[in-house]
Order: sequence, then structure tokens, then C-alpha cells
Amino acid sequence: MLGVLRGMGITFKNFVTSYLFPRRADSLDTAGMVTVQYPEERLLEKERFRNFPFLIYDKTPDDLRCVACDICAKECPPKCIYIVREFDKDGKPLKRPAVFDIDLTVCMNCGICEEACPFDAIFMDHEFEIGGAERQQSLVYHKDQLLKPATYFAKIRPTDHATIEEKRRKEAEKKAAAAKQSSQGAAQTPPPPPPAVPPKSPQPNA
Amino acid sequence: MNTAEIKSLLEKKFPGLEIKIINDGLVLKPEDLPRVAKLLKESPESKLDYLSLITGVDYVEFLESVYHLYSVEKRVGPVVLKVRVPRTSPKIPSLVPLYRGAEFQEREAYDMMGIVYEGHPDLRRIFMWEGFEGFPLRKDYVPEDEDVLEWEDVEWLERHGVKVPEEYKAFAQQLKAAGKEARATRPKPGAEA
Amino acid sequence: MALAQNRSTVDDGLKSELRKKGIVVTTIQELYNWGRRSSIWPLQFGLACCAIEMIATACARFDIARFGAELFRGSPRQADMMIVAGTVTKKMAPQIVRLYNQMPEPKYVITMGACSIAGGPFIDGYNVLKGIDRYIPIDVHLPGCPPRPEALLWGLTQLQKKIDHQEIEKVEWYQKGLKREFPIPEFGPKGLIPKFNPEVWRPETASHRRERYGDPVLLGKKMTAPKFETFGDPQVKVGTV
Amino acid sequence: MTDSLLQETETLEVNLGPQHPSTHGVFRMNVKLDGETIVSLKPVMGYLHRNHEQIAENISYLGSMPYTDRLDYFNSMSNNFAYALAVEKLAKIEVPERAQYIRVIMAELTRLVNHVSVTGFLLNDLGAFFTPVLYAFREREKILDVFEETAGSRMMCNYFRFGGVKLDLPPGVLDRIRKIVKEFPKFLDEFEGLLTQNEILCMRCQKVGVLPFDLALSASITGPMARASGVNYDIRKVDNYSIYNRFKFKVPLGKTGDVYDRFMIRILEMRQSVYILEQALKEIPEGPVLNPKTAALAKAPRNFKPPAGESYGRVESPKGELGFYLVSDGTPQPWRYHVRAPSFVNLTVLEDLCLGHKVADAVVILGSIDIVLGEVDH
Repeated sequence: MLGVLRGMGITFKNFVTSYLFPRRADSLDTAGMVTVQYPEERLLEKERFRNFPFLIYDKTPDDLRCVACDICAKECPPKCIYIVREFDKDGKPLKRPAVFDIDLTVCMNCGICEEACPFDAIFMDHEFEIGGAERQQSLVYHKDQLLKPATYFAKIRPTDHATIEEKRRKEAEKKAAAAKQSSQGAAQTPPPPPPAVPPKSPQPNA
Repeated sequence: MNTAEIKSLLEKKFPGLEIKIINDGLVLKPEDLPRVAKLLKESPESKLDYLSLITGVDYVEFLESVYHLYSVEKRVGPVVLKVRVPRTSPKIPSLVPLYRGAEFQEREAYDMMGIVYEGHPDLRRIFMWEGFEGFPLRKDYVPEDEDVLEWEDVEWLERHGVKVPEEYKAFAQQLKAAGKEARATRPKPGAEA
Repeated sequence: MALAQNRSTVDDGLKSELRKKGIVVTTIQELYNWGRRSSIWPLQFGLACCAIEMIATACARFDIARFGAELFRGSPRQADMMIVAGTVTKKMAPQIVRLYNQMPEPKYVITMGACSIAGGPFIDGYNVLKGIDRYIPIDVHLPGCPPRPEALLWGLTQLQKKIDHQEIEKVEWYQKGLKREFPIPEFGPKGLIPKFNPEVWRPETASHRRERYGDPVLLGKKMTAPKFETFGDPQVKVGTV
Repeated sequence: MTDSLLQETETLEVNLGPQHPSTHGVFRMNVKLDGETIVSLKPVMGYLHRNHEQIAENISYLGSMPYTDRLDYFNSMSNNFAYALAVEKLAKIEVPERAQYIRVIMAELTRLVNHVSVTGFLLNDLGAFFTPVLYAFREREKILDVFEETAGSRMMCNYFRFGGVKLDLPPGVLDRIRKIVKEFPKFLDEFEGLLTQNEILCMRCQKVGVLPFDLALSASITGPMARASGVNYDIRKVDNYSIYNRFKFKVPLGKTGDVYDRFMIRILEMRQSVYILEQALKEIPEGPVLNPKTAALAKAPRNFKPPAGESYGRVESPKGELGFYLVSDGTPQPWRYHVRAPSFVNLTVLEDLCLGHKVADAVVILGSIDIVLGEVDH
């Protein structure tokens, strides 16, 4: 009987403290109300939170970083990425995708595409309010739905954005220096390819 | 107690036992397995009283059943026993009388790999349903194509009062006429509709 | 009923006129929908990982009770909504269809997580059903693996919006002759029979997975044995040792 | 009169599950009852068989890492740990010091999450409807926040890499963990005060579902369930994997092996985990978190080809011995990938535990075994 009463006392204490000392939902204190009033109030967004991938562009949507190398599509464990490379009028492959589809009904938010991408073009988004009554059309995201500006990335993940910008700046400097050197040495030879190109030459998807 | 010591112990106890060390595992004949396991479990030198893992491996040319034994009392292990059997008649004596922990894991290996453990008290499929055909973790298992209705599906649906669209019906009939192998060369999905 | 039939034949302008006349009906409808959407009773039914997030949604921090959906019922007969939370395997699919059939009208289904929508990351497996919408109609699809508890709450609000827009005269369960029960699939030698119910779902031809990525699994590709220097003598195999 | 009546009783077959509030998922028990006493119980599983092994045999080694999260979805970090150990054994990869500490911290936090939730669910099964679960999930959410901040996801962390962990801890997280660890014993006191001396709980749990020592050993039971029966086998102590030999902790052992013992062992283990965490948080050094040799692996998982051979990596997951058996043939995909799932093997004795008890006890016994269907059915 004593044990039961003691348990009830603890429940009552919890009941009272949740009214007397309401806390924020992110609080680490043991006692207190913890409910987050979701649509009006949200939990603090964690920077590393990963939901679905998105593609990043620098200034305009035509200026996207993805070069259609197909690495993420091959690394994706459940195979939810589908890329078709764009070709110009002469049939020469361009360094940009014509089709970039991500099947959200297969994606498992693992973030391996983000890790594998050598061009910092694909990142995991924070948006989770996605869904609908229909799945076969609306839940396969195409290129135009996936594209988001670099400023958005800077907003949701400032730390990663800073490190990546730093890395890109250094690479660009190195490239510029190399170009300068080669133009001084032999004016006609084109600059060497950037070192970030993956080992296997990217092939257009059949 | 390493694998070589176990081997010499076994050879001392069972003269004439055929045994070989491959990849840190002791490869045994299937019929030797129960007596070897019994000895290893009960002998005071080894005292391997804990059977951690049983699984099957499909090496295409044969199937292998792997046993990892540990000793809780002496805190040694693992001692790996392996038994190789042909794909056509994979029969291995069961270790359930010796280790109760083998019960579900042997059923799993039977379900996934088709290794028959003789003497198992209740050797049924454990994950798949009764009536499932084939052993899905064997390397030659071919799963079905799930976006195509076959003739038995069409028949079933009509029996249950579901109206099947004509194009599905026609395609199912084509499949039936062409036999099961037709599935690999089915027409492009655009042609279905 | 006659009124409802009339409505389906008139254009939008006339409809709004009629709506003005039938103001009492509209109010009843609003009241009716408000009552329904504020007390959705979900079926207490979890399948896999997403079920844990569903429980987390029901717990103190996210508190699904704020949306009136905290009363998880153990029996399908008392439930309005089924949250298919987790991977639907072929072994489990018949039971889910049966549960759906047992639920009273009006009934709603939310598929929570990638697995229940289309098979999710396990789409290439031999025992995973590629979407529960092959057998039963779905109202809200919620992708994610698993969706955050907030995402489930968002999905619930989407469902509430849908309920808000339903008209009493038009809703399916008051129509004559409509029976929203679907045949329960059976186990076949390799999978379920039928593979899908064409009345509910038809395969999408445009974004066909097999066309894009080829065959999902081995299909005998790995039928060459591994190198035997490391796995021992190939002669040391069957019973010979 | 009564004798003849008793002789006429028929056994009744009852199906519990697969959709049943008490079966912790999609688990089915075929129970034969004499009156209300169980005379036979056959577990039926496979309702969540997601072909984990088949999928893993078809993708790269790193590609399986996110799938291991989904095995035992309560403690993804432990699953990552076991898989990373197995591959590191296979490819002989060293792990830097700081990464080892992070791994231990994460694994122990996972243990807290698992034990606290499973205790809550067990009490839910006993009839203490939802209050213990609410308390348990309140604590769980705090730890999940830490996981989300470090690994990016609440449940499916995908945080371990071969040769370390994915990213270093973000600033401030260590202090957050310290705060959680400091507050946790207070919560445990409260939780125990709520329950351990509760007369109803004692009556329902003591002498119910007794697992004798011999059966526990021969049926390969591991984890808290085996230790409740007195089997002194904790892989953290036996294998000394990672850096567990640096920490002082005790392995709590039970005497009777009933439901109450299993419940208490979990509570005591949480206290030991807190103790390990305190030491690890004190000692954690600075340094790299990923072996530089394998850091390039993240950029091209398909090019990772461990040498041909086989390995078995196991950890003491909160449920018991979780092991991954890998056979490599030198290609980017494993030739064989097998999971030794603790709760799957622990279910072997379910029938033995339940025989002679009432149906209501079967539910409690199942709750005390602590199964997660994702792992049982892999």
C-alpha cells in the first residue's frame, strides 16, 4: 500500500510542477511541462538535421553546382536518385543534368549523397512538411522542385556553409593561380582539369 | 584456446577424425558435428557452453553452415565450426538437443538457405509463410516482378468481383502463353496500356 | 439524395446560389465536419520504426491530444483512422487490408514513412510490399524515414483539412451501393495474389523504377563462386573434408 | 463432480497478434489455453521481415550502415557500433582515440534510451497505462535531441564510419550530455520511487516467468535477460572491445531470473551506464574523429573493397549480443552478411517462460524479454 501511495505522490508532484514551473520544450530540466505547441511554436532547428536532399545553385537556377557526374545516384543505398545528363545541340555532353529526380517515397534520409558529392551540390534539407494525397507524381521531386539557392543553405546551415565557402574559395584561388602559371609558361595550352574530378569518368545514364 | 589447440584436442579424442582449418574455422564432416560439439561443450578443457551464432552461407558450389561457439565460464572464443554440404541435398544434424539456442537460428537458416537440420524438433519456415517457394538468400533466387498482373492474379481478382482492365488481362494472357521466362523480356511499360 | 443528384449536374454559380438557400445544411455540415475532425480516433497499430515516432507524437512533448487524436483504439471497430506506421511486408499486408475492412465508415488512412508509401529503402526486397496503396485507398502520404513527430502532426492537419471540405451529401459512405471493402490478398508461392488491386492502384508507367535502375536484385548475377584461395580448397567441400 | 467437469475442459486456441496492443509491434503468439492457463505457445514472426541481409549483400559496405539503424530502431547507435566493428576487423582499420570515446558515449546514451523506454513499455503492459511511458519518453527526447544535434536524425543516426565517426561533436553538445548525465540519476530515483516498491508491480512480476540459469545458458540468452538469471556474461567485459577496459563499472546480476529481476537489472544497468558516461566525459581527449586512411572512403563507398575473408564483430547491445557476420570476397559488396539479433534468439525461451502462467502474464513476460521486431525479423 505504501508503495502505491508513494507512486501516486510522485505522479501528483509531476502534475503540479508542470503547472508551476512550465519550461521550454528544449529544456533539459527533469521537471516541468515540455509540450511544444507545434504549428505555432517550433523546436529549435538543429543544424545537422537531415530530411530530404536538395540541389544548390549559386546565383541563378541555371547556375547550379551539379555536374551530373552520377556519383550520388550510384552511391545512394536505396537508389532513389535518377540523373540524365544534358547534351547540347551537337550532342556534346554538358556538365549539368537535364533530369534530376529524387523519389521521396524511397529516400531514407541517410545523407550519403551529401557525403559522396565531390562538388558540394547536394545537401540535406530541413523541411519536413511534405506529403499529399497522391504519391506517384507529386512525391517524385524533379529538378525545378529540388533547386534552392545558396543563401537558403547559408540560412539553414551556417557552419557548413562557411566551411564549404572557404574550401571553394581556396580551390578557386588555386585554380586561378594554376591558370596564371600555365598561361605564363605556355600561352596556348588549356588549363589542367580541376583536381576534384572523380576517378571514373562520368558517363551519361542510359 | 585457439583453433589449432581445439584441433589437436579433437584429434586426440577422436582418432581418425577428418578436420581441416580454413579461415580460422574448423571444417568438419556433417556426421561428425554432433559428437564434436558435445565434446567441446562438455570437455573441461574447452567448456564451450554458449552457441552464439548459426548461419548458412551460399558458396554456389556448396552450402556452408557456420557455428560460433564461446565459453561463458572460461570467457574464451570464438571457436568457429563449419560444415559443408552439397546444394542438392543439404542435410546437417541439428544441434538443438545440445544447445536450445540453435532452435530459431536453424529455422532461420532453413528458411533463408534451405539447409535441412535433421533432428530439429520443429523445422518450419520462420520468416516467410508456409507455401513460399524457394530460398531467398541463395544466390540464384529470382524474385517476382511486382508491377505486372499474371494470369492467376487476374483469375483471383475476377473471382472476388474486381473488374480487371482489358489491357492488364491481355498482357496476363500473353505472359501465360509465353511461359514464365517471358517475365525477363516483358515489353516496355508504355506498351502495356 | 435527390438534392445531391441535382447538385452534381448544376454549375458552380448555381451551386453557390443553392448553397445560400441551404444555409442550414451548410451549418450542419460544418458542425458535422468540425466534430469529426476534432475527434479522430486512430487505430493503435504500429509496424516498425515509424511506430516509435508515432508513440513519441502521442507523448508529452508533441502531444497529439492537442489535435483530438490521442485516443488510440486497440480495436479497428472503434477507430476512424489508421496510421500505417512502418514497413508493410507481404506477410503483413492481408492483415492490414482486413483491419481496413473492419473499420467503420468514415475511415481514413495515413501512410507514415517511406516504407508504407512505396516500400521505401526496402523497395528491392522480396518480402516488402511496394506500397500499401496497392490494396487500400490512402488519404495522406507522409514521406520521411521516419517522419518527425511534427511531420505526423502536419499530416494530421492535412487530413483535418480534407475532412473540412467533405460535403455530407457527396461523401462516399452515404452513397447507395458503395461498399468500401477490398478483397484480402492471399499468399502465393512467390508473393501475394493478386499483386495489386487495379481498382485502387495502377502502376505508374512514366517513372518506372525497373526501367531506370534495372533489375532490383541479383537475378543470378552472383552465381560465380568466390575465389577459393581465401575460402579454402574447392575440393574441401561436401562431406569429403 | 468437479473432477468430471475438469476432465471435460477443452483447450482453447487464441491468437495474440499480429495486430495487438501488447505485442510490441507485429508479433503473433499462437496460444493454447486450458481455462486461462497457457499449455502451449508458439511464436509466429516474420511480419516485419524486410530482407535486410539480401539488400546488404547487394550494396556497398557503407551503404549498409543506414540500414543497420533500422534493425533495432530503439538503439541505432549500438547497431552502427557492431557493424563498424565487424568491418574494421575485416579491413583492419584503426580508430582514433577521440572517436572511441564518442562511440562509447553514444552507445551508452543509447542504452539509457533503450532501457528507459522498455521499462516504460513493460509497465504499460502491466496496466500502468501510459504514465511510465510518458516519463520515459520525456527523458528519451532529451537524449534524442543530442543525437539529432550530433548525427542529424532523431532515430536513424547513421553516425559511425569505418575508422571513426562521421563528424566531430558540434560545440556545446558535450555540456548538454554532461547535464543529461547529471540529471539522469535524479530521474531514475523518481522512476524507481514510482515503481520498484509498488505492491501491485511486485505481485505481478515476482516469480513470474522464471528463467533458470541452465536454460539461459543453453538457449544462448544474452543481455539483461541472461544476467537476470545469473549468467555473468557482459561482452563489454569479456571482449573489451573499443575502450571499455578503461572504465570501471559493475555488471549487475540477478538471482531468480523472473520478470522483476529483469526489470531491476535494467534499472541498475542504467546507473552503471551513467557511471561509464561520467568517466568518459571526464577523459575525452581532443583529436581527429576519423582515421585519415578511411576518410576518403566517404567520398566513394563503392571503391571500398576489404580483403577477402570473414569476420564477426559483436557488441553488448542493450538487448544482448548483437553481432554481424561478414564474408568478403574482395568485391565492393559483401558476399554474405548476417545479423545475429539478440532479441530474436532471446525469444527461443518464450514458451518455456510462459507455460503454466495466465494469458495476462504472457504479455508481461514478452514485455520483459524486450524485443524489437525490426531486429527479430531483420
